Amino acid sequence: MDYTLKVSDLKVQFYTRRGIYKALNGVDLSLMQGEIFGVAGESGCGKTTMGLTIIGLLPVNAAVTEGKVIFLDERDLIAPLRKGNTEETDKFNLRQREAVTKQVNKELADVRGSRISMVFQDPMTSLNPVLQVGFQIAETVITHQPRSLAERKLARSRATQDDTQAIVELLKEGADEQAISRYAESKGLRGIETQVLNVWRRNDLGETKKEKIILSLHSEKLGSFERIVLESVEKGKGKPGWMKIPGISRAARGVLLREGYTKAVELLSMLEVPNPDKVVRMYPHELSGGMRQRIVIAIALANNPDLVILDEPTSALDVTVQAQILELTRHLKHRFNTSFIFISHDLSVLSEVCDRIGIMYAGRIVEIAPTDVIFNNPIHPYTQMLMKAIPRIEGYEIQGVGGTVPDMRNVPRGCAFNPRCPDATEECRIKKPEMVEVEEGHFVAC
Amino acid sequence: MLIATRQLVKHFPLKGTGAFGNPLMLKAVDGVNIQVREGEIVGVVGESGSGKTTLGRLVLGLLKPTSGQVFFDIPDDVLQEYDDYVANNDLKKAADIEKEYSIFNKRGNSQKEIRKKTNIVFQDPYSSLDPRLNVLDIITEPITSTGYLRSNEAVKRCFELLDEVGLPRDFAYRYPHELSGGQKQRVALARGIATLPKFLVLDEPTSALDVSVQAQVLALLRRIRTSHNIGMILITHNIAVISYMADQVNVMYAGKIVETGPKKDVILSPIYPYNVALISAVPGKMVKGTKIILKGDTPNLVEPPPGCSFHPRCPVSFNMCGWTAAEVASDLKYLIENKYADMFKAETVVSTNANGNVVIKNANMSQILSLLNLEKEKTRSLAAIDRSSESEEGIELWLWLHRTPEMYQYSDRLVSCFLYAPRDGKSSPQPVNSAD
Amino acid sequence: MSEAEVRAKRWENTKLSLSVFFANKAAVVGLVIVMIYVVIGVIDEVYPPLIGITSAGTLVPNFFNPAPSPPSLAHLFGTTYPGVDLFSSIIKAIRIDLAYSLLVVAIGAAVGSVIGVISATVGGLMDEIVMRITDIFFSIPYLVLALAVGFILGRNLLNMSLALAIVWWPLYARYTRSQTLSTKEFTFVEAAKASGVSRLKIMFKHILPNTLPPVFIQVSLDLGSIMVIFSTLAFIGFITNASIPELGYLTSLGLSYVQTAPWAVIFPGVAITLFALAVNLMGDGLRDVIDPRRRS
Amino acid sequence: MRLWVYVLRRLLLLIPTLIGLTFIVFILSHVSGTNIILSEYINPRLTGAARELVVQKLTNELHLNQPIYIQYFYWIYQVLQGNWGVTNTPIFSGQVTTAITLFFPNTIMLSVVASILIWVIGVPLGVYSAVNRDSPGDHTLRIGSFTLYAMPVYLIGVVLIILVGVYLKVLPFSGVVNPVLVSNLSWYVNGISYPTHIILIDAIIHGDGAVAWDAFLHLILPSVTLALAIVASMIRILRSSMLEVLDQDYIRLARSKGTPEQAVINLHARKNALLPVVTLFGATVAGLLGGVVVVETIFDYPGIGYWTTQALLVSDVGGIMASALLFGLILVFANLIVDLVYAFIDPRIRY
Repeated sequence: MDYTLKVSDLKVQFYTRRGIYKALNGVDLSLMQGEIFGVAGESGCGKTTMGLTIIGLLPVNAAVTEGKVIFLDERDLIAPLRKGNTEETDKFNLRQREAVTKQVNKELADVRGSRISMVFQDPMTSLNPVLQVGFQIAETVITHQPRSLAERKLARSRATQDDTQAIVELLKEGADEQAISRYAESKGLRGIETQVLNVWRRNDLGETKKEKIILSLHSEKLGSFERIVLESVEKGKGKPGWMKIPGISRAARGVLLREGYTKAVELLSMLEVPNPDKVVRMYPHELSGGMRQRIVIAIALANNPDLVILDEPTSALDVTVQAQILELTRHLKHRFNTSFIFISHDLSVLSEVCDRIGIMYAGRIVEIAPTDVIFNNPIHPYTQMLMKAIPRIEGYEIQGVGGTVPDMRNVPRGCAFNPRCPDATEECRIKKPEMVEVEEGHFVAC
Repeated sequence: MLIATRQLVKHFPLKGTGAFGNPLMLKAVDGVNIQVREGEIVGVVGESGSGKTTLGRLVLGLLKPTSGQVFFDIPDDVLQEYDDYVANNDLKKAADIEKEYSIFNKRGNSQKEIRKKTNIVFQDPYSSLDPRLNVLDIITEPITSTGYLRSNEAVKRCFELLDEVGLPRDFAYRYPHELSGGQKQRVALARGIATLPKFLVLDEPTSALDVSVQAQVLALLRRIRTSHNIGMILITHNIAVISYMADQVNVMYAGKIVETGPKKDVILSPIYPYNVALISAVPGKMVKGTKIILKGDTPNLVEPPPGCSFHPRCPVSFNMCGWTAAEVASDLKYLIENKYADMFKAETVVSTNANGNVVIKNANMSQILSLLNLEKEKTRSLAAIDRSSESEEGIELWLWLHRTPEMYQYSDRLVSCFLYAPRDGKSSPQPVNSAD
Repeated sequence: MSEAEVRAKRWENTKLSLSVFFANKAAVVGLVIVMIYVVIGVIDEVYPPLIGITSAGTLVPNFFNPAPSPPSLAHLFGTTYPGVDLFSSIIKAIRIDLAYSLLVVAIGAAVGSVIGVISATVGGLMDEIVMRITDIFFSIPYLVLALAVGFILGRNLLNMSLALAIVWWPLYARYTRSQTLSTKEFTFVEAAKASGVSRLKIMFKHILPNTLPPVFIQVSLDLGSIMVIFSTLAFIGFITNASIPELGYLTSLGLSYVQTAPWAVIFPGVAITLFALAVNLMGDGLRDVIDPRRRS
Repeated sequence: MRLWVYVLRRLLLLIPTLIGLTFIVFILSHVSGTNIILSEYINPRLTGAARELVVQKLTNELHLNQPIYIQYFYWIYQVLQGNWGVTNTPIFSGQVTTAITLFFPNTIMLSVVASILIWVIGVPLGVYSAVNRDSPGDHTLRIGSFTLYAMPVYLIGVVLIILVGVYLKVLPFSGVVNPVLVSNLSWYVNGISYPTHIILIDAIIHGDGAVAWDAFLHLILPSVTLALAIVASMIRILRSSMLEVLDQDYIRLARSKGTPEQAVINLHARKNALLPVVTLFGATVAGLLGGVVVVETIFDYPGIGYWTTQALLVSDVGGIMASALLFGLILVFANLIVDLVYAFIDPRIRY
């Protein structure tokens, strides 16, 4: 299996008036393709900071002092974030930080949303209240893949009745994705295959109805302006000059936006949102928390990214709704070959969906292991105590962890857990423990 | 009985809806009976919007109920008497008992007496401690205001309490913002037990805390319960916490209690369909069973679904659970237009009529019947169809009359589901308009 | 943590608040200017001869030479019509403006906060009525309402203050009400109720101590705006007595000579602007200290 | 709640406000006794028994001998009939309603031009200031807006007069037009232009380019003064609301999906940041109306505000009360419009 992401020795600190908080103190992490990696830890352990660093969304007063985040294509995502931090680590220069933030926003714009995306904790505040949800989904597709939208629509207008007939035949014969796209490619109908497959995979429709819908995906009438816009977008190579004239660019955007809404409806029906064609025209406040979180997930998945960071996606939701979202996450993992980083304070939630889990303490990952292993055979004392503290429905005795979370301004020397650890030795107070592989895939820093 | 509520109801008027006629009402708590014995921890579990927080405040008289009673420290035989009077509609005698035991009838000193014997611990330790008072003032407040001790003794008591909740004595002169979340919650707990109350409401006492701290606070709570024999109502959405702490468990849904009984029954072998799904959905169980994923969200409490309010999401609901013609019609419409689009003509129209029945135009009976047959199991609302008739209007589907479930006894527990209704014929389903 | 550590931590917090304020240079400048104004106001009261004022409280006209003359050693800021020395008049005017603005704010805040607190705690119909009344006051521009009130009461300094207080209290009533309502939302109020604390005691021990400080800060920050409005009213013609020094009135005296003697308008104008600016700058710094979100 | 229910509710809430407003105005005009009202109608040279007779007659006609709440209903009836009393000021004597038709158009012209300036200047500067926080541009804007905010309106006017009118001598700063230019025009009689009473528009209607240009020049300083007085608070509020919005989760989400920075600011942030500014529009109208009184006075601009101060100086009850009522009505309806617009642009209101 290949790596999607490699984080090495990541160190991040926050500048505040009360001092410098060392939020991350050397995080190491490798993420495999198509896996769900869980990150657990208590409040203030730096798990959210880690997620934000990977996607480059740290607030202005945070700085990456060391470390790399290597993405699929050997690209170091946080290179601009490290800029200018090597020397003046304890001085804070707002103007310089703002410049760095702007630089990061610019450099990562093509990665964010298309290859890496993020889902935030509170679905109530993470959608823009004055924009329709369909727009918010469509926007991300228009930003990154305007061409695919143009292709979709043009394919529908170019396809003939015979084409759709042929596709339906293929589907009925049980053809797989490749076969359909090969057919589409050969007929110059790129963009039709996803639409066809998305309809075909819906399970709330009867066979005949699906066929009917697929058969209707041909000879769509296009206005002449629409056609010109779509064809020029299809050719790619940036916007032609005439499309930059204010009024026209708006109209051209409108053409793409309409197709973006259709795509949004497709995405939502995939995420089992009832009445997706009505939902896309709604505003966030008209939807329930679970529904909004689905919208945010739809935004995250719109461009088939390689990595999705889920930051406490279910913490604000009720148990039954949480179960819906967890089910959905499992389902999506099978459907796409996407990697997920699932951040949560709740180990029980992670145990439901994750392939591997990393336990964070004081800005470091102290133990990584496959889910079953970490629950059955935790090695790090912190992990062991954490496991004992979780109340279970079966009603076992639980035990708290003594002591308090360390002050992140002066993290204890050596192993950060040593003041709370019952087995701490003199060595623990001096030497920082390295990550060791104790068994296949089970790493621990103790 | 330490605490007993009878038909407790709280409706909140919705802001901005009273301009024309009656304002819309948010039915937060709708006819709740719960009981707490001395030294017993009674859990109330439910999702957001189930009314559990409102219930906690009603029980202490912090909110005035729309109707219903809360009795404090009422002898079991008197309570039995009261129930009999109410059952026999002997309201005058019932009112006498209410006067004596209801906390809403207490004023002045007798109210203070109750305040001394009861208290509450809130979820958010950040907002439940006055930032302008130090820990000493916070903890001694209930002691002095209820006249439990004189103020010079109160200071001594405060130090004892700090010892008891495991905080150093010099914390007495700290301010809330100088404490961590767990320490604040300990202070809140010390305030809660300052007057050695007989009854304590715990409103999500650990939801704002990390697991490691939560475990400490829960252990402390259990210790306090055993050492002082305090009866508690523990309100939380966290089923694992309830399971760890409670003796009796009440499950709330949409302002009503839907299942109540001993923990081992209600949590470990739930029977109410919502509760079954809820327990199955709890993450991180040792033994992973099949999860029941409910569709949709918790109902809106302004217009809760008729009949059993869980019926629209219920995986096993049947004919009399509360299906309305509109619900049946919309499900049928969806099926006809999508899944069974090939069976029906495009002109098929589904609507409801004045009789409260569903009318289908441009379809024939055999199609409808076969659809009903095929979908009966999957689409629960179709179970509400009793019979069909044909007229010029089209095909008319007659629905069963729906009823609201009561609490039915089922071994040690009470459950509000028709599946567990006694088979005495009284509650068997009645079709609509069956008289004619 | 030991007692000493706690004390050290508290001192650190105080230091932090101070450093937040002093890090904002504009706020410090504002504070200094406000202090200077206050000192001027006080000195003029205590020891007039110090700055060469002989008859406190009135303008000293010079009808032999009524036309404004430019700044000179004898008249630091020049003179305005009718031959009045601007420097000493402005010094006197600052005292008057400050005193009457304080009066407006004090009356407005006292009436407004009492009504606001009562309206928020009693609630129901009473609250609704108070809100409607403040709505009505908000729907008349303060200047017009002040004109009308002043017209009824008669045009002089005291009535002008009353007029402004009348149009100003609804603002504080609204603000206090919303502060009180948000304090009531905190569960410590409910906890006190559950602990058997009486309603009156909850009010005085829990609600007011958390409600009033921000109200008072807001009130003191309004001093600048009030002074501006005060002088505006005077400028329009609210002062009929020709011998009262007031900054707006001084400006209006120089208005007819604006083409030949701009200093007659500029100096009094700058005196007001500087004060209002200083108060606003100071307020901005204070808000940084109070609002934890702006602290980091 | 559907939109029309909201509108209806909002309209119903208008009723108590209107009653309260008229009542306050009425009380103000009647509380100081009957003489002050009668004096408007009686020739001051009339004395003795003849005067008594007239007083008697007027007292009956105006119902001044009735209890005060009865008088209110008579008064409100008169107001609804369009009879707002009489005014006696140096610039106009006669029916209040006539005065309003003469002066109000000028005030509208001034306010409209000033509002346009406020929005055109204020919105981009506020957004710029927030987006480029702590840049030199932001610092300059903040200092500028702070200073403007602290300046009394009249001082802004006076400074502009000194700078532009007196030293540079490029713009006129008194009245609406140079009297020499209009001395012999058929549509300009006794300082009143016809048909709209706004000389700029009238000149355009009559195709008189020179007069129109002159009227335009006369409009610049007053409207700029008025705009500057309000634009400062506009910039400050927009800046802080923009900063707050830029801190929101949904902005982070927009960035996390790779939305270009320009779209983040112009689409996601600005739309939300403008919501509090729309509410501010009501306050802007209030500020405009207050500012109008001062600005018109300084620039001798014959509008409602100028008339109001004139009325104050000669203790003319009709003028003061009429302008209080008029300004009140404008503000009430401006706030109504704000609420409706708000409901329209913020989907959350229409729940």
